[in-house]
Amino acid sequence: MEILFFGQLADMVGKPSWQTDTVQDTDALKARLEATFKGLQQVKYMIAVNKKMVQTNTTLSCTDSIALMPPFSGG
Amino acid sequence: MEILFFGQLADMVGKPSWQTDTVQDTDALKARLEATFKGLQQVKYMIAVNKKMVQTNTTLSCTDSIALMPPFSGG
Amino acid sequence: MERKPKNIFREGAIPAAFVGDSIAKHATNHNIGGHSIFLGQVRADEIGGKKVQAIEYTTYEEMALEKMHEIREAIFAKYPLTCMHVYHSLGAVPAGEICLFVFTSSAHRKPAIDACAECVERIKAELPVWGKEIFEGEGYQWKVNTP
Amino acid sequence: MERKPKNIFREGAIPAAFVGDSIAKHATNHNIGGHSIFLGQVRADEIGGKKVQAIEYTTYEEMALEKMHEIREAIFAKYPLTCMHVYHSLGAVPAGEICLFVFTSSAHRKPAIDACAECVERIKAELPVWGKEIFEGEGYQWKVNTP
Repeated sequence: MEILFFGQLADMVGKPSWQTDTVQDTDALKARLEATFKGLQQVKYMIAVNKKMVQTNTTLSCTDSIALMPPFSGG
Repeated sequence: MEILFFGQLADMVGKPSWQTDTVQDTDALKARLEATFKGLQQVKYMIAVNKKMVQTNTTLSCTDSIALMPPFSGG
Repeated sequence: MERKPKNIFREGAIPAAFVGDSIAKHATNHNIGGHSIFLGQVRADEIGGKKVQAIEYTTYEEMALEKMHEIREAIFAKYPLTCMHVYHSLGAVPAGEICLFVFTSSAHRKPAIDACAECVERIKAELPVWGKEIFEGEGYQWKVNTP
Repeated sequence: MERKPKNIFREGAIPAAFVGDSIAKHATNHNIGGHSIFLGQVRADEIGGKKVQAIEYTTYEEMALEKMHEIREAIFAKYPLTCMHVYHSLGAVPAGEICLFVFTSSAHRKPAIDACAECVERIKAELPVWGKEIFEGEGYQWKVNTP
């Protein structure tokens, strides 16, 4: 599955997106991301699955579009 | 003294201003106005003395500028 | 020394392009983060089968300018504003045209938004200005402001 | 049938004249009595001795447009509005220029004013947009919105 990174997170991981094997749920995804990109352990980020923010652990399928987002700062 | 009329009050009394002998206070002025222009008995109006609204009976001098105003409807 | 009250009155409608120009003038102020604008527009209300084609505004000018000065000072004292501009039409303003323009600016959005809303309320409630709704064809009625 | 979300994004700054033109277009709507406008302007903040010369905006566009559509529907359901328009810049916007334009209209002033303020708050809190503050000379930092 493909993970999109936005704002300072794309800076931090050094790329706008990252391919990884499908994981079961968002908790597992977080664990994998934070193991791969240690910087993520220190910052606040949110996960969107299919363009909706998820607050609790959410099951993932290989076709989901997943995005990691820092706090918004538009306007 | 000269009394200025604004908005529908000028319509009602048929003129933008009216000269009258100096009266002692705003209560006496109201009585005289309403005796002269009966229509004023039926409508809501406010009195400004020297460009300030007066809410209570106020002593008048012959040099005061006096205005009768209907409710505001600007904007 | 007392500051002379600014004249807020303009003869006829306030052109939309004037609003654009006023905004553009603030591009040189690099401390501004937000602008809030209110525009009053003349509605073609239908009253008893007659349509409003224009509103004709009159004022007690000296009193209105003094009152506006007082409102301006109170709002600057209450909110950290960079700028505040107010324009009100006198004379006839046709339906669809702008008759009131209130424009506030501040470093952050909240003061500009709150000050603009408060200024509009105070103008409607406290400025000695009267609108006469002129009907198509003939006739008129005096406007009454909604609270 | 689902309505296609409107694209709110514009490349670069929003010209002040565009705001004037948008206002002028509403002169044909004779049910409108009040317009409320919010404009976000880029500040030249000084941070650690460095001055912001521009903010560069990026977004997660598909998500932002869906969210904006949701906000628009919620605000139209809550307030009796005639119109609502939102524009947000993407890419670099120099200090002093406009990066956000929110424009609401209604028959009476209150709904337009309240809807505009609420829309601005929701845009700042809920739209996936990020601002990068570009310093004069070199360097940048990621913008943080005040609540």
